[in-house]
Amino acid sequence: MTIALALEQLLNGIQLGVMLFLMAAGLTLIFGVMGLINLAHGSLYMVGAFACATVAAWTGSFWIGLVASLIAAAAAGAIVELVVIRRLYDRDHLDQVLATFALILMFSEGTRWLFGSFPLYLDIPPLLQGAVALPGGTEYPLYRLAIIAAGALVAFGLYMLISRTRLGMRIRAGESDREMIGALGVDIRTLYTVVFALGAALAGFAGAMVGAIQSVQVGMGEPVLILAFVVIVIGGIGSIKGALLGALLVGVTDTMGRFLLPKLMLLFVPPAQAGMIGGAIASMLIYIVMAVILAVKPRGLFPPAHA
Amino acid sequence: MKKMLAAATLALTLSASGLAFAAPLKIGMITTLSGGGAGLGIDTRDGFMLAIKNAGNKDITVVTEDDAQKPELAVQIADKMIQSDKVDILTGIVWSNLLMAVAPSATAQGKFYVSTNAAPAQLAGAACNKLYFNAAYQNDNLHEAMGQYANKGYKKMFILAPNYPAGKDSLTGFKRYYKGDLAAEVYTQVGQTDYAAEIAQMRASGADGIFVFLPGGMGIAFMKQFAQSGVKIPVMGPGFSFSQDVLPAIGDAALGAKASGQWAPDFDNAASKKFVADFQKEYNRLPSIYALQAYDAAQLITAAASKASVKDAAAFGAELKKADIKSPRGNFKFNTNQHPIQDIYLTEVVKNNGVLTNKTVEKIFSDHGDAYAKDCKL
Amino acid sequence: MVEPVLHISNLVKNFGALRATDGVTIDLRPGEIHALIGPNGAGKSTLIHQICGTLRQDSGIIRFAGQDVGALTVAERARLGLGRTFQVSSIAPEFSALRNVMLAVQAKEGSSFRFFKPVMRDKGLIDTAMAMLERVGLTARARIPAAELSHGERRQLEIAMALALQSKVFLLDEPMAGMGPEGSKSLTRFLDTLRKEAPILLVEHDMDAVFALADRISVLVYGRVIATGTVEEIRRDPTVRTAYLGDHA
Amino acid sequence: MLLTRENLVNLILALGLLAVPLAANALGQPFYITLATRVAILALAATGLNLALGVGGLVSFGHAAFFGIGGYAAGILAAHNFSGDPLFFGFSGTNQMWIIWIVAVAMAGLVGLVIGAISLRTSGVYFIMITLAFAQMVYYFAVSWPAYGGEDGLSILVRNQFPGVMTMVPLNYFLICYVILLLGIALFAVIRASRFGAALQAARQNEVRVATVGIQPYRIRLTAFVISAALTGLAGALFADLNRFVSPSMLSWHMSGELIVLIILGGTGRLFGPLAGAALYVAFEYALGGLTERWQFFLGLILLLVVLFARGGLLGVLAGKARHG
Repeated sequence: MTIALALEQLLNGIQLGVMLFLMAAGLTLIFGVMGLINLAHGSLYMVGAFACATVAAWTGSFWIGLVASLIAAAAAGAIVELVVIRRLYDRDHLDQVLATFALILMFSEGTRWLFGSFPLYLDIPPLLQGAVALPGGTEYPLYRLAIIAAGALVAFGLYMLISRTRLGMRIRAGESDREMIGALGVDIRTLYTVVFALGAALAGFAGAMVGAIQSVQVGMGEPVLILAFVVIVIGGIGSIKGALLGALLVGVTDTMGRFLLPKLMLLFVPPAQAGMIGGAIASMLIYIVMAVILAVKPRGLFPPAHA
Repeated sequence: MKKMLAAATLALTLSASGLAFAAPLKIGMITTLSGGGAGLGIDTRDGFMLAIKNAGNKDITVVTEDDAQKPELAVQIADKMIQSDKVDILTGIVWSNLLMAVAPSATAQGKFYVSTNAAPAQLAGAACNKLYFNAAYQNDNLHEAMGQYANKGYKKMFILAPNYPAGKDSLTGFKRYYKGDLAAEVYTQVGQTDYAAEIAQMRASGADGIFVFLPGGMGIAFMKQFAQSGVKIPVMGPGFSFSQDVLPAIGDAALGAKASGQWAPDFDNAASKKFVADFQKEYNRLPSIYALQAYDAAQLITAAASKASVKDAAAFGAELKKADIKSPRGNFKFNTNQHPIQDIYLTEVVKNNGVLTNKTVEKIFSDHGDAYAKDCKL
Repeated sequence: MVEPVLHISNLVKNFGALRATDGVTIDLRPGEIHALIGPNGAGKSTLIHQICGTLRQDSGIIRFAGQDVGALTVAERARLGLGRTFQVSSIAPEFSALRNVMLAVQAKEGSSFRFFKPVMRDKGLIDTAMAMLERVGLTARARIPAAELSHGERRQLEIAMALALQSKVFLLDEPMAGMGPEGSKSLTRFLDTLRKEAPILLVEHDMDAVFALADRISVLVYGRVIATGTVEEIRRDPTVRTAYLGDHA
Repeated sequence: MLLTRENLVNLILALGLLAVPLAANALGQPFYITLATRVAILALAATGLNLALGVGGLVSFGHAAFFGIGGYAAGILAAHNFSGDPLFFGFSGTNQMWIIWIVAVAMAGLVGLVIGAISLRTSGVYFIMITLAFAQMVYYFAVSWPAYGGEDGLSILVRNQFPGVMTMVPLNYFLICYVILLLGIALFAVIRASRFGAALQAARQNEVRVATVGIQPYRIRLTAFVISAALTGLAGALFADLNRFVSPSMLSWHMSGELIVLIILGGTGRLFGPLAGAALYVAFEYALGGLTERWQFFLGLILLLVVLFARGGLLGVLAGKARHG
């Protein structure tokens, strides 16, 4: 194992983490402000990817597709909030889990209804094609670097939004005291719709970005959704900072586990079994990490102070 | 959970040939029509129904239901088809794990099972059954062919598959024929969508060839990511990694990939040309290998049905085993374990009039059977 | 001098930079009502939380019934006989008043791991619980879901539960809060009889009740006890007058 | 027992579940017996979960783990019995259902003890998510572990045996499952009415109150979680024998979600809620599946409408609000 390979794997871990952050940020924001668990967040990710693939196919431009994914996911989010979600804020988590589970079924089958069962084609824009040289002599896909950059921008943008703007002030107020914000004269229903649409747009953005290097297909959101939940639970539900650090932790742990555990197993068993056993443990690794963290810190690494 | 597709319950008019042996035959098709793997099941159903339609035997009816890729649902549907619909033959399952849930108990209840795709090792070997036929291949075949192909010019292979039985069988099959060195043997998580870590290992491994078995969305994700990585090592895999159902989604990233297959749409024989033309006319798309396998399965059944009654299991089984059909694959006969003996070819992904498809390059195996037939006591 | 039932010495609790409990030392002697008063934010609730175990002190000692309970859980302290009521009534809202008290009775008997006998046919359990309800005057309301009881009735219910636990000490956190003048008066009379059962550490804002009931008073300001003494001593204490009572008197 | 409206509904449900397969048998439609068996088994699994979720307020999103462990206990014991390979200490499995049930209950309970001991340190959303994480761990383990089929699952070639009963006859197997379901529901009822049940319900309503009367909520909940896991594990063993097959899909998070769905559909915390929910769910699946290929869409829609507008589930609609003594 060379330094260059280790560096490349670290970058891969960070890139996976950034992608998870885009998902987790919306989830944790929605939970922080509205106290809602949204299992259907993965469906919004799927909506973003399908919108991007479809529009990119019509127009020939990934970038127009990307904009479309933001609009489509935000619109889908806003509609779902208006029709369904807002009836769930004063329900317990059980009802929220069930209702959003039902939404997953509807989104998945509905998407198949509209788009058919075959995966869609979505390619990386020409601008971001290819690989660039890294120090140490190895190459790294430009697009993955772009994902890292986009994730960093979104993280910064969210920070600015929440700490510097009027909307952000209302979000913070909503997080710390749901009754108070109503008393401040803020239209809380509109605020919730906006926050939900914002979270949805982030998920849609992630879906479009990732769709270009993965498979745009029905059900694509579910594995990511579970990882995103692991992220926000590790980070402390409601904390954007926790989501960012949790995402990076999960991304790097998962990548490094897949990379290193089979090698570690080589010390004990023959190669074919080392791959299998190492792979098996690697696939459980982040859940083990999550269980350990919650066993020690039952409310995650950065529990929001108010809750 | 019954998806009884009324539209798919076909009762077809007798064709002019008038050769049909007049005995009613009811076929139960269980396949994946919803969920992530629905593309494969839809091709299976369409290929199968095309052959049924062509046969024009009005005594044959087909009931089709969706298993949603869930084993327990497949079992439930099989129970219903056997107990309530009183089918004679079951078919259509795409996935090995679903097949293992359904086929042994179906044959134990005296029903035929003709597999259109899944072909786990057990059913080809010790657990083979006189009522179980496989019209596709044995799971290891296409991997074995790539192992054989890789012997020509590849000294150090990097091989990769998902960490589940079919993945392990795949790499075992590859290694059964490949004589060179292995740079690494890597197992990834089932359903994994990001392969950056594995691609980085490939880059660093010093391998001169890569063999991947990643069906469905996994393969799409891998190929797109691999194309962006700047790694220039040739990629090869079994046919279904680059089959017609995934090629449009992978796009140009698949160009040049080598694969093994018992058939490709460009086969130059009359049966194949007719199959491709009929399929395109009926469904307006190119058939995939799943469609072909199901098409042949239906041909086998209709051919046997024209000679014997399914109520006479011994006679019907004997007719099935004769495999008296014109397969688009060319050579096709059954081994002692009722799995195919057939030729296996090398194909390459090319662009033909703007459509990605597989071009046949050369023959790898002639009359290739499988490694498990010797364990089968039929 | 009689050995105190509850003895707290040099208790310290910090929340970040804020020292909420600053070296508090108080005790509770058999048979007395010891009132703890102080302005809002003085740290009275924080102190109660540490005594009953929902908060863990940073340093200091809590001795109760002859042993150091500072490291025990809420449930363990409760089983030793530390009974409490809450600032905001704490009951199982879906259960009837009777079932709430039955819960306390079964807890006292240490029998919550019995899986088979139905509680509603457990005559011993029901009779004991009804006796407790009778003592607080809730007999007529026994079958009403606790959520439907009035504010004062929930206070009485909480006290019935503390009685059922045969508590050696009652920690009463603002029992008069939210009660009308009539309610306060009758509750005051009731608490006066309660002291026969066990000594009471009473946190209360209602000065009429405090002066009517307390044998001793401790004044807590900014996490410190600035004075402890009889009602008369506290009334006369100049520091107390400036720091606290002055605002009221 | 008083003939309240709820008891009447319960009685009708119990008799209805018995009547369907008897009628199906008489009419020569054995498939409906299989369907009814499935209802009984899912209802038992959900009854187990209902003890934790409905009575104790512990929203476990990982009960598929116990369901699957019970299933694998049946599959593995049967596989060893079939092949004759010793499992441990020369014990080569069994095809006797009652031994399998004991093992399934013990294994699910043991794993429930470990998962519960860690998970119950958390609460609320964290509890939901950590139970999900543990179930995913078990799921991935089962997928990757090659010895018992991994992703392909494990077939039970011949259904396991029960003394004096031909288990392969659909009606017989239904009756076995039906009796166990009724016993499971009875156990649920007894536990809920007991002192333990009182403490468990009180801990759901007001954890602090329970602690301040001197009961450790953690121990009560952990015990309930283990019993709940064991019951669900027993259902898993029955499910494996119904399908004569186990696979990791029994462990998937969709399965956990479905178990929760059954409970809410029927009525959370209600004695016969899981049975009502399972019957309704299987009927929906069957009827919708017969009508349209898009049945999952409409299933989702119905679930959504139930959550939004029919709070209290089927029993809430039929028998009115839940009553507490």
